[in-house]
Amino acid sequence: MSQESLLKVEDLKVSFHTYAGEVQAVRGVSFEVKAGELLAIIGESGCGKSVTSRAIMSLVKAPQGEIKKGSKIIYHGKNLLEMNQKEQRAFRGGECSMIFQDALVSLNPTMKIGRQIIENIIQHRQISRKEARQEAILLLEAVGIPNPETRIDQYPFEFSGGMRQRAMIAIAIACDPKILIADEPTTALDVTIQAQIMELIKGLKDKLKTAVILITHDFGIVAGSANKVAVMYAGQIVESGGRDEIFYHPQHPYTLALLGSVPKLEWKNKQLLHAIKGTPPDLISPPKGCAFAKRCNYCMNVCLEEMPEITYFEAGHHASCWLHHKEVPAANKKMFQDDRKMIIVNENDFVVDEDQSYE
Amino acid sequence: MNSLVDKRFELADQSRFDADEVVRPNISYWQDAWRRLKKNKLALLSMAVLIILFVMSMIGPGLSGQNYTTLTPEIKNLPPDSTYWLGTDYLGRDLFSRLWKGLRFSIFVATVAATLKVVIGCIYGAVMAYLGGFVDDVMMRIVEVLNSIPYLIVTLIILVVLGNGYLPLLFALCITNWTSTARMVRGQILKLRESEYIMASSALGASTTRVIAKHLIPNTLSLIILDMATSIPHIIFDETILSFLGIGLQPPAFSLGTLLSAGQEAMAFYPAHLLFPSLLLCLLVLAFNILGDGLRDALDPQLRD
Amino acid sequence: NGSAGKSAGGDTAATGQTSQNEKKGPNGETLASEQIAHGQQFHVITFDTAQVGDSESGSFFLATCEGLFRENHGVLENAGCEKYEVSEDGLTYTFHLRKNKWSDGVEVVASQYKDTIERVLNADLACPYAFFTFPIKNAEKYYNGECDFKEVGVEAVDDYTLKFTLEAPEPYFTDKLSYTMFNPIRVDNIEKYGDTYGTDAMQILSCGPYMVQEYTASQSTVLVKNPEYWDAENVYLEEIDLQQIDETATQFQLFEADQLDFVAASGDYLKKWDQAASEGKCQLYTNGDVASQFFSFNTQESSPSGLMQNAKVRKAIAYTLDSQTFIDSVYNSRYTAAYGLVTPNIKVGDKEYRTEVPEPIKEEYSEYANNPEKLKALFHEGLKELGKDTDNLSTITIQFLGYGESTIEKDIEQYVVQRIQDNLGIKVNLNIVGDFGLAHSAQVAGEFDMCMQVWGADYNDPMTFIDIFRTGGSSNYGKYSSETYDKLLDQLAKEQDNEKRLKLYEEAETILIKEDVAIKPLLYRDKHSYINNRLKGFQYPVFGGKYEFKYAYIVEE
Amino acid sequence: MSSHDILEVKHLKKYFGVGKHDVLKAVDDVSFQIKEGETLGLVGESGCGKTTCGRTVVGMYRATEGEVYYKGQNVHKLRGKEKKAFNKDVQIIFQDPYASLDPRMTVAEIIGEGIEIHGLAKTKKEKEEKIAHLLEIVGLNKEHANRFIHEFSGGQRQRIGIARALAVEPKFIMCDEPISALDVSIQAQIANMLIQFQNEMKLTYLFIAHDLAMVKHISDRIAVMYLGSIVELAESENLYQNPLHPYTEALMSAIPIADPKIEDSRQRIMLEGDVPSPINTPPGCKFQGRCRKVMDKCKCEAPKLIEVEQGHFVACHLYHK
Amino acid sequence: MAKYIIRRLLEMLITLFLIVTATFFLLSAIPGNALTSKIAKLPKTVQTKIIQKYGYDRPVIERYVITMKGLIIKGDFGESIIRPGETFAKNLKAKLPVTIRLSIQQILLGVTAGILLGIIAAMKRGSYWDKLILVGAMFLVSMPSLVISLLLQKYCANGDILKLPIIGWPKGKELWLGGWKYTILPTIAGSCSFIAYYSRLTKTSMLESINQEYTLTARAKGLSEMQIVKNHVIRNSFIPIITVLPSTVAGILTGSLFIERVFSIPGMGRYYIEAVQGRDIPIVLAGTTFYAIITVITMLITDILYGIVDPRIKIGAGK
Ligand SMILES: Nc1ncnc2c1ncn2[C@@H]1O[C@H](COP(=O)(O)OP(=O)(O)OP(=O)(O)O)[C@@H](O)[C@H]1O
Ligand SMILES: Nc1ncnc2c1ncn2[C@@H]1O[C@H](COP(=O)(O)OP(=O)(O)OP(=O)(O)O)[C@@H](O)[C@H]1O
Ligand SMILES: [Mg+2]
Ligand SMILES: [Mg+2]
Repeated sequence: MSQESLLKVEDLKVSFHTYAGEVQAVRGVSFEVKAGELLAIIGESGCGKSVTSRAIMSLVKAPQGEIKKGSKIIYHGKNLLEMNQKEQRAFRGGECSMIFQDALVSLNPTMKIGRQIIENIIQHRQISRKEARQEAILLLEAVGIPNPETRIDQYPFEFSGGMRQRAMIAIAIACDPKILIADEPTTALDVTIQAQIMELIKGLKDKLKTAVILITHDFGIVAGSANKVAVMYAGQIVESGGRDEIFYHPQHPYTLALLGSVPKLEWKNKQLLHAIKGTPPDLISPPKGCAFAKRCNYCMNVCLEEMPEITYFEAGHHASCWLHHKEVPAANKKMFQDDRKMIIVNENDFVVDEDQSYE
Repeated sequence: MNSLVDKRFELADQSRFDADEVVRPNISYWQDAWRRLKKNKLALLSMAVLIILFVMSMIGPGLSGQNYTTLTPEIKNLPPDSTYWLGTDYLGRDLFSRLWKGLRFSIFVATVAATLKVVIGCIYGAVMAYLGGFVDDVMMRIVEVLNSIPYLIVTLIILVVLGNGYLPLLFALCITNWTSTARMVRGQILKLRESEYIMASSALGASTTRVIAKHLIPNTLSLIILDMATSIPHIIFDETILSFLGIGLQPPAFSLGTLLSAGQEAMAFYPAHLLFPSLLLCLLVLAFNILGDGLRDALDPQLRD
Repeated sequence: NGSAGKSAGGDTAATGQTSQNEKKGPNGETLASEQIAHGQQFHVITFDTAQVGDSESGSFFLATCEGLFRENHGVLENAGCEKYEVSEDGLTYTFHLRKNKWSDGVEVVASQYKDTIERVLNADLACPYAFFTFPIKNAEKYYNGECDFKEVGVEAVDDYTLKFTLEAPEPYFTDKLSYTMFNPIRVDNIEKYGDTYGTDAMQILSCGPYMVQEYTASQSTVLVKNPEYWDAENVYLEEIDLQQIDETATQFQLFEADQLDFVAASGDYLKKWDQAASEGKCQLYTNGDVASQFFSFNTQESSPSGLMQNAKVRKAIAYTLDSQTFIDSVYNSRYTAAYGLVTPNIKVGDKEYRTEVPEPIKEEYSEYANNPEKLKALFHEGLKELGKDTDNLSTITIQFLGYGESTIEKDIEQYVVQRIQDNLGIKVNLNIVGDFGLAHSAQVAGEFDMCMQVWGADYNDPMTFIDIFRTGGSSNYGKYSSETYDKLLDQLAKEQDNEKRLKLYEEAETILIKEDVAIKPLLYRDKHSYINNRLKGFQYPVFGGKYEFKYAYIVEE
Repeated sequence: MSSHDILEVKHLKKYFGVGKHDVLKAVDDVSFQIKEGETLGLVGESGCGKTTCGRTVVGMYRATEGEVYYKGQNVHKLRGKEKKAFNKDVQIIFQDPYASLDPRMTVAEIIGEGIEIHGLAKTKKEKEEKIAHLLEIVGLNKEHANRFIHEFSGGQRQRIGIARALAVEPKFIMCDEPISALDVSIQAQIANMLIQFQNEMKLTYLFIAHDLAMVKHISDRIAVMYLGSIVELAESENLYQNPLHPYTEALMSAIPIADPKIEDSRQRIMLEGDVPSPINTPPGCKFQGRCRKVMDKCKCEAPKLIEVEQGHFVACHLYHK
Repeated sequence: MAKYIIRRLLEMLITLFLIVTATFFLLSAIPGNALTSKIAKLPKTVQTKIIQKYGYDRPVIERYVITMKGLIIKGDFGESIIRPGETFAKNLKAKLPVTIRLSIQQILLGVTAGILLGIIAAMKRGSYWDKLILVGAMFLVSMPSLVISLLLQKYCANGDILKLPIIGWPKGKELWLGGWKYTILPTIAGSCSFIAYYSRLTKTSMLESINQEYTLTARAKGLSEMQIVKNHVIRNSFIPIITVLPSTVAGILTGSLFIERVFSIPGMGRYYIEAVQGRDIPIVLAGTTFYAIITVITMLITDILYGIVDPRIKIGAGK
């Protein structure tokens, strides 16, 4: 899979200027996606997932929001942030499209569904309104909406939650985008509907070779669909790697803790979960060391003082944690590994070499 | 160096951490609103203007040392000079003092009428929302009826029945205005009643009075203040219109509206008699309007950030 | 009908004048080619003559109708009648009518005058000025349904002879007859419009100098010359354009721009345009009006202060304010200061009452003017008589019921208060009611110590004023009652000799104002208007209507 | 019906009038019992009536029909003192930590409200101590007492909500999706807290959620709701191992599991379509439109909830003998 | 829909009945009316006859019954006391067109200009345009319409700048479509406050729409700012604007009072106020009812408009 990456985000930094100070929502995020690949970005609320995705779509609103200098979003070798308005518009909706979290508020309530789809088609493709309408009907059918011919002339409020989300997807895929960003596409939906939507997105990725960036905070969804996973915390990617590496061999205490927070079916009823104490830091004054330090069970003095370096493991797996530093006492590492064994019961299903960093 | 390294990688003392730290400043809703208002330069300016106007309305009448109630026709319609800073009016009264005195009445009438309106509207709206059902329907219908009768006639009738004077005027001004407050309060209370924190409170066994005093009122207060701020300029205008029609205050009491109407008659010869009251009225209403806008922005919970 | 030019412009050829430049005015002036006057819309209340009681509606009928008489420069001229005779006993009036036509060509005949009387006396119509006909024999009886119309003293002897028989002699009967409501009517026309008759100027058939060409309520009226009018050759104006203009400022703006030919003085415009008139930029018209403004005192013991039943108290209060100073101060000397009740212009026979009889208290005023000591002394005297004397006059409060609609009117009453307070040191509580109905009911209820009252003459005889204060009179708000006064009134009703009547009126006025001080005269209203230099012959009659267009013409400037 | 039942719900119905003629049957003939010290989980898709059911059970809504007995007393008929005692015993934790706390109050005021109402502290100092203690047990500290809630994160707010409920020392808590709005890491915090308090204070929970994994972890028994009715009720382990109702089956198979191995090998039962509107539902089984195993009978007759095994109830014609 | 309108109309009838009754008794409660001034000077015999003619010798209840009967049978409240023979209906015919034209022109100018300015301000938010519009609107809204009218008359009529008639109104054939020059100043004077009000309202509600998520979606489609405003923002921001329209319409009818007075326009406002001030009871009753009808109908129209602009609101379907 040494294919060239389609979109590359380098050192993305986004800040919001509010009364209380500058909120550093994204603090140097880098990742890349390849065609036909699904990258899941996972993290807690407020960690900067949405801001990252909006930055890619250049939807960060000035004057409050600011993408810092030095940030790069490279698509086909060109930095999106340096493109002019027109090129950016052609990219948005044409090359890259987005599914928003809450379809209820993301669809224009006073515009018919059909028009909202057609609008996108006409914007980016040289076809007539009539053809676009045909296209829209096909799209609605493709996303599994029954009776698309009548549904196309209905308003969003006449759709159920799941159908609205599907209509959102129809809008997003209307111009066969190369990249699809799905920002928590199923959060507002029921599990049964969620399953349907996820099937749909996976299907797209496989059939059209679209690169998908899936933003979520549900490990279950990631487990079922992602190729690669990036774990975000307090505006930074703390760990990133292939799906299985992340699930069976997490190298960052935060990832491990997240996995431990989800009750496992095989666990005993009412057994205490491996909860993480406290709350994520306020990004107005992010800690100078590791952002997770204060909630971390393996926190060392250095964690509070200095930002950890990135440690690279096998096959693109990397994590930013001081635990992987050469000089860290073995006892500390052992503590982490023991906990991991306890939480990830079937760790051994997935065999990799012992924690060796490949620097 | 080794020992140094060791220290760095020693486990930190977890008991020192407060993982639930709250770094944002601790400010109440009102402090926050005030902060936001402070950012709005125009609103601050208009607040300053209002304070100046208010102070002037208090000290202004005495400032030039001239009598503003005694008619001295011998000196009527004088141009501005060092004794009569803005000249005298058509009956020889000091215009400068009258202007501020008139302003005082206007401000007084408007604030008191706005307060009355808000109080009546709140009580009525709250009763509507609280009793609900049939009572609500009937009371709503009354509001509707009142809304459909042109306010001028209601005012006229009240002034005619009760005579011209402060109290009838205040009464008339608020009776035609309170319905909007009542609707607003009703809507807000109905909304609040459905809100989970009110439910939580009643689940704790809170009495109705407690719910009203601790939850409903504090959460409606900002809207009420806003309502009051925005209705003051309206009431000032209404009062002007009434004075203009000759059914406002009766002498010797007077307001900006009275001055305006007298000034309009003298406009062709003594434009100043119209100009100054108009300017002052504009300034007053403008300041109230801008402040009202500023308050709207400051109090809007949606904009909170 | 319809021979007059339609558009305003040079359609004057329609009048048949061959050479316009040759046409001369009554005094030999060169007439302008365009004979159009521009005025203010009359606030006509009704177009039914039977209902008319106000001068605005009266103006309309002066222009469009011809009654028996028409006022020209203050003198009644025969108009609808060519001549008339009065019997020795003053009970029978015989009128010989002139040949005249309605605008639809129908002759004006005596029975149409009789129809008028019948209609006015129809109680169902409730005509306000029906009582003007009550001197006619049996008229009041018929009005109250107590007799047949046949018994009423009006008779159309033939088409051109009309006879009235009176109940008792009334010296000013012909004056009353000049009123709009006595104008002839066309019953056929009235029946044609039924219920809606009187609501639209277009319904009116004209027998006067002008007729209606266009009418829009509260906006504009266009009157054009009536070719059927008997005196049409002496009518010069081809058209009268009337437009409603509410604001004084606008009126003067238009007047200045020559878009309005006449305008009534007001406020500060007075000085400016008096000046202009003196420079010959416009014509100034001044004349007395027949309205009198005064304060009435509540002579009842039950007055709020309980002091007003004493004449000295009343006098002390009344004399604090000099009428002349008052109008000079607050009205820019606009009106005439009053020291009596009856206005100038009111006549007894052919003599003007006010020139014959001096105002009762004019001289006495100077004794008290600016003499607070004397006034206070008088006041104390009065209090003593009441047994209510006190050293501290400031404990006394009297109730002053004012009436005023505009800010200025209200402010002016303040001045009165100020004078009384400054001179007597008592307190005056001013209660200004801006609503006529309320003011009236307060007046009737006697909720005042003194109140502002205005009275406009109904007919040209002092009786119209003197009669108000008869015991039990409906507008005698102060409930003034004096046997001597009432006796004088009874005497007057019988008296026919004008000299004697003058004396009796003088006596009554003196008792009322000087001795009993039941009222305090303030001012006589007057007419003070500016007329464009090009409009000549335009008149402001004393009675019946505000404007008289018949004799008007436009001269070349 | 056993003497241990702290709460008994009998044929509870709650209808809302919508529009002029329509009724929305939010809760339609629901019966169950909760034993003292037990946790009953209530799961189901959004809009199926979980909240309404919970609120009617604790007396916040009046029931359209049916009764609820708390310790033998009919909840909807309580007045005065009894009502007050009931309010002290029965508390609620809400789903939305943002909407359920009064934004104009400080944390101390919010938590102290119940203490004041029920006079649980004699002096001001005692009250303050109580509040400090409550804050401590929910993992916050004293300094937070004078802050306004908008400065707190969702998890912190939810903990304040829990502290408010605990302040009156209740016996029974209706938890209406207390963790759904929270982040994964925080969910575990709250869940732990609830489990811990139950053990310490012998609390009984009605635990409403739609996250089956969490419900299963916390509950002793689980009731599955669909469109206002309970379709299946069983011991949580039992329900997981052996779901009987086709809807439960589909639900189970749809839950994403945070384990790639399992996810990769899983066979999902895809349900067609969305949850139908609860207004004017057709006769028969409410699940008929989406059911894989639909039979003719389902279209005319609504299945009753019957016990097919010991403690395992299901409402489906498939299991009717 | 038809059923809904019928139901609303029936409800309106009840409201109107209440209004008429309330007004009737209020007016009756006040001592004196137009009759008082009319008969004040007349002798007693004539006074009685006139009082009888207008029925004021009867008890209030009886008068009320008679009034209501007359209303139902003749659809009128009887003839004016001040102007004998005249009825409200007749005046309505003459004066309504004037008022309607004035109102329509004021609303058209005021609301459209206001909305346009509001859109500009919202689109160029933060720019000088925005500030200019904001300040201008604030000034206009703070200036009494009387002062505006007088200024206009002074500087725009017969003046050096413009030669427009100071007063007057088109009549006759020009009633509806001619005589534009007469209508310019009154229209401007009357619409100033609307321009101000609507520009502010539009801006606020536009900004609200712009901040909604669906605008983000539109932006994500690559639409330009213009397209976004045109296709997505405007319609949604019209919803709050529609809410205030009925009060605008109702306000403009009574609010034209000054304009009508200053410009000598023979409209309803002046007529009604005169009747109220003179307490010409039949006319006041009729006028009040008339205004109430207009208010109620505009409310109905608003509700229908709501349904058109906002598809989520199904009129006639419950709450
Ligand atoms: N317009 C804005 N103004 C100020 N701060 C903002 C703005 N938008 C986002 N933020 C801040 O940026 C941070 C990251 O927000 P973001 O929306 O990316 O979170 P997220 O990871 O998507 O969370 P969620 O899971 O809740 O969607 C948050 O702390 C948020 O408060
Ligand atoms: N006050 C109300 N008036 C009318 N309908 C209501 C009311 N409250 C709830 N409903 C309706 O009743 C049904 C059940 O609502 P409820 O809130 O109980 O569902 P829920 O299962 O709690 O859903 P969620 O998972 O979204 O919280 C829904 O269709 C809802 O629209
Ligand atoms: Mg997000
Ligand atoms: Mg719920």
